[in-house]
Amino acid sequence: SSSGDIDSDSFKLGLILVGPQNDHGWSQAHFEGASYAVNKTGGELITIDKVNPADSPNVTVPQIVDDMISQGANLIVATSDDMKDGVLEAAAAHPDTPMIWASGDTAWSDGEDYRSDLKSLGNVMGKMEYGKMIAGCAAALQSDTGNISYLGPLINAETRRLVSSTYLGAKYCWETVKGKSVSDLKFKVTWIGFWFNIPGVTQDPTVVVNDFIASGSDVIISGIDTTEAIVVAGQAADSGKAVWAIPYDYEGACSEAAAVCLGVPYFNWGPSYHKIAKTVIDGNFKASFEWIGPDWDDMNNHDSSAIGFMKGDGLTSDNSKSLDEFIEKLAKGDLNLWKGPLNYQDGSAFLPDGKEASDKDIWYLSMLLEGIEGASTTE
Amino acid sequence: MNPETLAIVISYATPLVFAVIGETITEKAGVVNLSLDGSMLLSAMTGFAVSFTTGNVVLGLMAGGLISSNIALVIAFSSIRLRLNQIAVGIVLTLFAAKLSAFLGQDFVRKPGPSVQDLHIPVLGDIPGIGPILFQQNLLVYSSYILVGFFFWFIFYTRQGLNLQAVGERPEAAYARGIDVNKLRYFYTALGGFLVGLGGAAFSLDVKLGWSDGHIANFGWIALAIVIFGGWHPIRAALGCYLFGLLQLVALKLQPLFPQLSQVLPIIPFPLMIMTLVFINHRKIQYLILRNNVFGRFITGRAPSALGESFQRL
Amino acid sequence: MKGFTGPIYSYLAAVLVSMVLVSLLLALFRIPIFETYTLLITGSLGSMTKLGDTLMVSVPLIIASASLVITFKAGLWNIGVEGQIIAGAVAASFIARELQMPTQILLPAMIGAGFLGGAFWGLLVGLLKIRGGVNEIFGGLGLDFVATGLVVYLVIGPWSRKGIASTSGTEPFHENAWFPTVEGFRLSPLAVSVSLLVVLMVIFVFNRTQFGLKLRSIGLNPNSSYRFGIPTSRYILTALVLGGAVAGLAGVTQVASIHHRLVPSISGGYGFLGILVVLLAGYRPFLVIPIAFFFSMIAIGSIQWQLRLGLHSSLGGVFQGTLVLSVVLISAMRLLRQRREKHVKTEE
Amino acid sequence: MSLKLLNIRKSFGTILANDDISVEIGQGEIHGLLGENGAGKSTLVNIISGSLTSDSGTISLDGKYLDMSSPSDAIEAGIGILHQEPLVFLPFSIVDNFLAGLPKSRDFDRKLLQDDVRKISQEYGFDLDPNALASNLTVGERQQLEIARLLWMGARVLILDEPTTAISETQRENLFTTIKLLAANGMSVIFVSHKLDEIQSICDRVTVLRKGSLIDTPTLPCPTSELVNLMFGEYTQDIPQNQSVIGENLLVLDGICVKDANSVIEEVHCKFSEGEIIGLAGLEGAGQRILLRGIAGLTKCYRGRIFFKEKEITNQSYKWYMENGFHYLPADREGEGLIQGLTITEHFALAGNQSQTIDWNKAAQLAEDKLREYSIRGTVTSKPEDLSGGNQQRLLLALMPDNLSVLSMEHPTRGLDIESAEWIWKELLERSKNGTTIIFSSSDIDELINFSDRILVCFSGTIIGNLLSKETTPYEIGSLIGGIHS
Ligand SMILES: Nc1ncnc2c1ncn2[C@@H]1O[C@H](COP(=O)(O)OP(=O)(O)OP(=O)(O)O)[C@@H](O)[C@H]1O
Ligand SMILES: Nc1ncnc2c1ncn2[C@@H]1O[C@H](COP(=O)(O)OP(=O)(O)OP(=O)(O)O)[C@@H](O)[C@H]1O
Ligand SMILES: [Mg+2]
Ligand SMILES: [Mg+2]
Repeated sequence: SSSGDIDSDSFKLGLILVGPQNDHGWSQAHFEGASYAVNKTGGELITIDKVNPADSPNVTVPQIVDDMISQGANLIVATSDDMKDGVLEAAAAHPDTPMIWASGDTAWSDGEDYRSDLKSLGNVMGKMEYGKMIAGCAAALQSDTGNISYLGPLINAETRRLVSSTYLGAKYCWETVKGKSVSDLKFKVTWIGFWFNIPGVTQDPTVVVNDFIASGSDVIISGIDTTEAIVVAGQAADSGKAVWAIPYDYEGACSEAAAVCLGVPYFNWGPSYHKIAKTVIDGNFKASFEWIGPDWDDMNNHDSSAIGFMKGDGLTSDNSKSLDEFIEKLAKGDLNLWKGPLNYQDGSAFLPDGKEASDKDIWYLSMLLEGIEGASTTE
Repeated sequence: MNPETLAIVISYATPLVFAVIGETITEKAGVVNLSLDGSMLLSAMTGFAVSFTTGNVVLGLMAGGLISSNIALVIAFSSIRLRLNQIAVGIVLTLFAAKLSAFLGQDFVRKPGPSVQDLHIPVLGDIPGIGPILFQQNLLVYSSYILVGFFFWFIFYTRQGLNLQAVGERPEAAYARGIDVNKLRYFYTALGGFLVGLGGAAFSLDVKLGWSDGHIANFGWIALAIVIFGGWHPIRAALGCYLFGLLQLVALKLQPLFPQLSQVLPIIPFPLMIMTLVFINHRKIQYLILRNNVFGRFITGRAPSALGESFQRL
Repeated sequence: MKGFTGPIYSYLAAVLVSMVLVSLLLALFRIPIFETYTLLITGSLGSMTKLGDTLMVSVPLIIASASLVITFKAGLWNIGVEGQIIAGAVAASFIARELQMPTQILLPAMIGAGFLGGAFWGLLVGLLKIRGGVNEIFGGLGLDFVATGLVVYLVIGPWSRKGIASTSGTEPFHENAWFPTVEGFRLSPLAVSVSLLVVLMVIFVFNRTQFGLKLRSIGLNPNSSYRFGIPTSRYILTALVLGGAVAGLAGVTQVASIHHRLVPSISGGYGFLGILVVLLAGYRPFLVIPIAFFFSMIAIGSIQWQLRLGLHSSLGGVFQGTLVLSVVLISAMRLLRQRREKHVKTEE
Repeated sequence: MSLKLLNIRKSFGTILANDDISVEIGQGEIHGLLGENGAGKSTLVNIISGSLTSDSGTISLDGKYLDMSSPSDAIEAGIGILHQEPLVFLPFSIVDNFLAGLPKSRDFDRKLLQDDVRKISQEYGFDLDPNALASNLTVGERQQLEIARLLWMGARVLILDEPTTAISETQRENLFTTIKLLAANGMSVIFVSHKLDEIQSICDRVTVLRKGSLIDTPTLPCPTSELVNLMFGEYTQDIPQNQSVIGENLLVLDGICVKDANSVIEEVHCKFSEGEIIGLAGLEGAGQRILLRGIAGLTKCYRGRIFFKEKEITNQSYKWYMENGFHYLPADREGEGLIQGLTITEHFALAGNQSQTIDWNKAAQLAEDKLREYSIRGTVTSKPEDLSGGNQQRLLLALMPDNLSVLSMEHPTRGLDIESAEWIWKELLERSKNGTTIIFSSSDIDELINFSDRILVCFSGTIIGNLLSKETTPYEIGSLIGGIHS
């Protein structure tokens, strides 16, 4: 089914989600992106959600892939870092079916995990680093206390680079825009242990965020798939605290507590999925590694930008203006925050003065950057 | 830890306090309601769904209580009338209610909805130290204090409370004194179930707002463990809940130092429960239980003698 | 409670009642009823692949249920079965990670280690019961969570992936530690054989051996059994250890034939689900296989409900729960009526 | 004030436990209720105290008919009962024991009640600290607690069901003083006992029941011999004696003491010979059961020594005892003898110590043969719960190994009809002839005299009589059972 044209009405996209499709986070963003793609191309979307051993012990990725293919799926998208082993197994078992592993790096010929044997498995990921920098900046702009907390999921290279990007954004805006001393900026990450809460296995994000607020943070940035951070911040604001939150992943996440939302960096998977679906339909799908930045002309353009930042009601108009200026600098390429001198958390050198980080430097970041409180690994 | 952090401990543990007090009452009457985890899930879902639909938090809490109270009645009926094993029925209901909550709650996942509003108590809340911890909370939390105090008073100092203990302690003696054993068991199982349900609803309306699958984070099982750790004594049980809340936070604080262990700390109620059981079954300790009066009762705790046994009149 | 006992028609009546209840629920949510049921069948048996998947789900469920039969027959409410599955999985994972060996040696070593790991966890429950006076219900429940804690600790700590701290799981094992599968399917004949062997063993123990007979008699009446000369405490301990060991095998099949790595939810809830299976089977080991298979059909078939009808994934569990609840309640009501009738007769 | 029972009748299935009982008990009277085990005493007092409802008959107090459906109705009417095992709540304080189940009409006030408890204690010479925990009280004090509570509740009729079984001599004296004081204060007391001296020493009149029927209600004191005759019936026939061949000295009990939670027997010195049959007489709870268990190795002695074939075996395991031909058969055939839920074949497989794997054909064959041999009405797939009492007892005998040294057996024929009883004894005598020493307890004096060579009489945890059955009389045994040395 991979070669030759496909009648677009009979096109089927199989989408495998790790969490619930209505999680107001990571999985919902994928679901809406895939829906967008199928709307454009025609055809049908088959979805299965909560594919993780805790929620669905009887369900594995290869099993779902088999089933979707037997239902006639022409393109399969697996959407979690956690699905790595299953996706590789399925791709090996179905070498002719186009598959995408979102957030992976197996099709990156320069990458560390390149799998040249899996010819039909591609990767897509948005350059969320930008979204996170903007989030960090918004946090620093709005924070009165200079005490910013990051609700981290699990620790790996992806989360390290996202936390670090956030910190870089925050540090820049704290120092340069607000003109304050970096020593007055406290930036702390606490990890829950997984992308979302699993009772008895992960830390409870609700407790973590409450603790952030109790220890004086006034901006909480979420890095997990679900919305606990903004929900708890909203609750705290209701009881009179000056607290804001920046959720993650899903454009609509601010709606959980609009008043405290400074904005949300989100994925807009639709255009990428649409592009890939079209190559499948046209019969010229080629597995590749796509790490796609925003459409700098309009980050929030649904038809073109892979990631975006939707400002929230909580951001003051002054800060909003400053944030726009920050975004403008990023867009123009005037500002590269991933540029030396940068040190690792333990003080060792990461980038010498003036050196810009390569994609590989960023993608495979091995330790959090200097200035961030919190564990980099468990070793 | 600053007062604000300790205040979180209190509010986080509050649903647990409701559930633990509820189950303590049920067990005092001689019935084990093992379905807590499922009951709390279903009532968390119901509580949120009703509040969401009606916009009224109180209605949601009541609905959560009622649904859980009905599950408890199934257990009472199966053990008293049908003479089924309470444990078996409890386990079946746990799994059933958990799945049912996920199914029925699918349209309410991650929706923002109403929540219990904070209410600082003017004078008490300003007491330095404990004021911000205990009295800058909301009505639900204050009700949990009252509940603990009330049931402490009720169980140990009232006529009805004494009858409740009598029923779980020695039903045939209770019967001989004119107490309608099975009627009380139905009543206290339902009442206990209601409080468990309030705990579930309190969770989704106050602690972790909204609804998602598996929302209550094992609180049902933890509550069962704390009932034992609490020695079937309302005040000690409540302290057990707060200790659990504290452990959650300690776990977070320890993360930078012991990232591996910090993840494991939340299971501590279970080894504590086992140790409590070993402790109270130890012969020397039993001697203490029998010798000492109020203090011994508080420190050692003991299960109602007729816990889990059914009663049939002559 | 003996779980379900009694004639087949009341069994069928209960199944019917639960189907009616589930159908009502479906109707309430405007879900096509007939299609739902046919999808359940085609989704679990409709192709060799699906049949294979269904069989693979039934493996741990059958093993866990067989383990529960052992302890339930001895009168022990072994809720610790979940923890024993996990302990078996941990032990097998240890072997898989630490030993570099050809698969012919590694797999038996993993099976042996899982057996011992589960046995150890069962031993703890048993010692707590006979030495510490801790009822197996609470001892087992507590140790379930302790076992999960242990896995979380291992997965995020000593056995974590390099540079990663995630509770998602360990690195996949080397392929030598995977149970071999039938070419093109996920079906592992070895896993299926282990589950069948375990059931056969349990049937053999309870049908043919003194040991099984003694366990049964202890379960039915410990006082008389003691008078017959059976050392009851030792047998209770043995039952829990053996039950744990068998449950440990379910852990082995979970890591070696399903996940190929250790994950925190490695038990898959099969221990608790096994309790439902055993209740439905009325503790009869041979009934465990068809009932566990039917439960697996629901588990696998219900994936199709999600894929084809967009139904929520929990519906399968709702179905299972309704089924067990109606069977247990209906058979108890039948017994109650019988007792009543007898009572009335003797009064006359 | 008087309590009047008219034509009380109660049956359990086919057993007529109370057959048309009519008695009147006056104010200030201490009325005894006497009868052997199973005569219907408890049934009668349970009816009076509202725990059981009679099939027919009426109860009236002061000419007012009482309609009672529960114990609380009885208490309200002024009738209180003290059970043999006082129904107190052990973890409760004394005050709380008073307050549990308190009717709405009474004030719930711990302070006032403390004074009340002290007042009652003083009045009746009790030693009750209102705040002490009931679990710290002796059984005698628990009885005082219950009596005090019943008085406080307003009981005018007090029933005591075998109150002296588990208390010490001094406690008994105290209790009797109390009872007399109560009667002097105008209370009617019903005192249930088997113990003749007790009845004689405190009762004004006594109702004697035998097999559910009221035999007579003599006024006391009257000759003890007459009471014995009323209780057990007159023995006029000459009973054929057991003719066992007594062999070598087999088992020696050297001052053994055995106890469990409920009963105790102390300082037993005895020698048993091969093939000898020894009967244990005594009231329920006097120590026979625990002695039989001690002899069979089921319960360990805490003092004294046991010799078997001149070797000391005191500390051997129960398994060792079983392997050396000791066997114990309990009175509770379903609870401790057989296993409900296992078929007869399975029982034989369990009892026959065969190899680890079971040959069911062989087991079924064995069961089949034994069923025929012991004329058990049932099939190899029957379960104990399907068998009548007689057939259960036959099954227990059939399950015993062939060559036993010592058989220790409770109530061999309790609940059996005459034919079954005779059959059982035929079997037991056969075994004794083959050298088995049989030690059995019985509450049937006929049976004791008829089948034993020697009779040991237990009373309150000691052996107070060692009689040759050829030389003794039912009267002598009956007196000893009641604790009276003639
Ligand atoms: N609940 C019951 N069900 C069936 N039979 C009973 C029940 N209670 C008593 N019986 C029978 O009724 C008869 C009288 O029993 P009851 O307990 O009144 O005797 P008792 O005189 O108190 O004997 P004991 O001296 O042993 O206490 C006995 O044959 C007994 O087995
Ligand atoms: N609980 C029971 N369940 C089933 N069948 C029973 C039960 N009790 C009695 N039976 C049946 O009724 C028959 C008569 O029982 P019952 O105890 O009345 O005998 P019985 O005439 O008293 O004989 P025995 O003198 O041997 O005790 C038994 O043989 C048995 O088949
Ligand atoms: Mg009696
Ligand atoms: Mg009979």
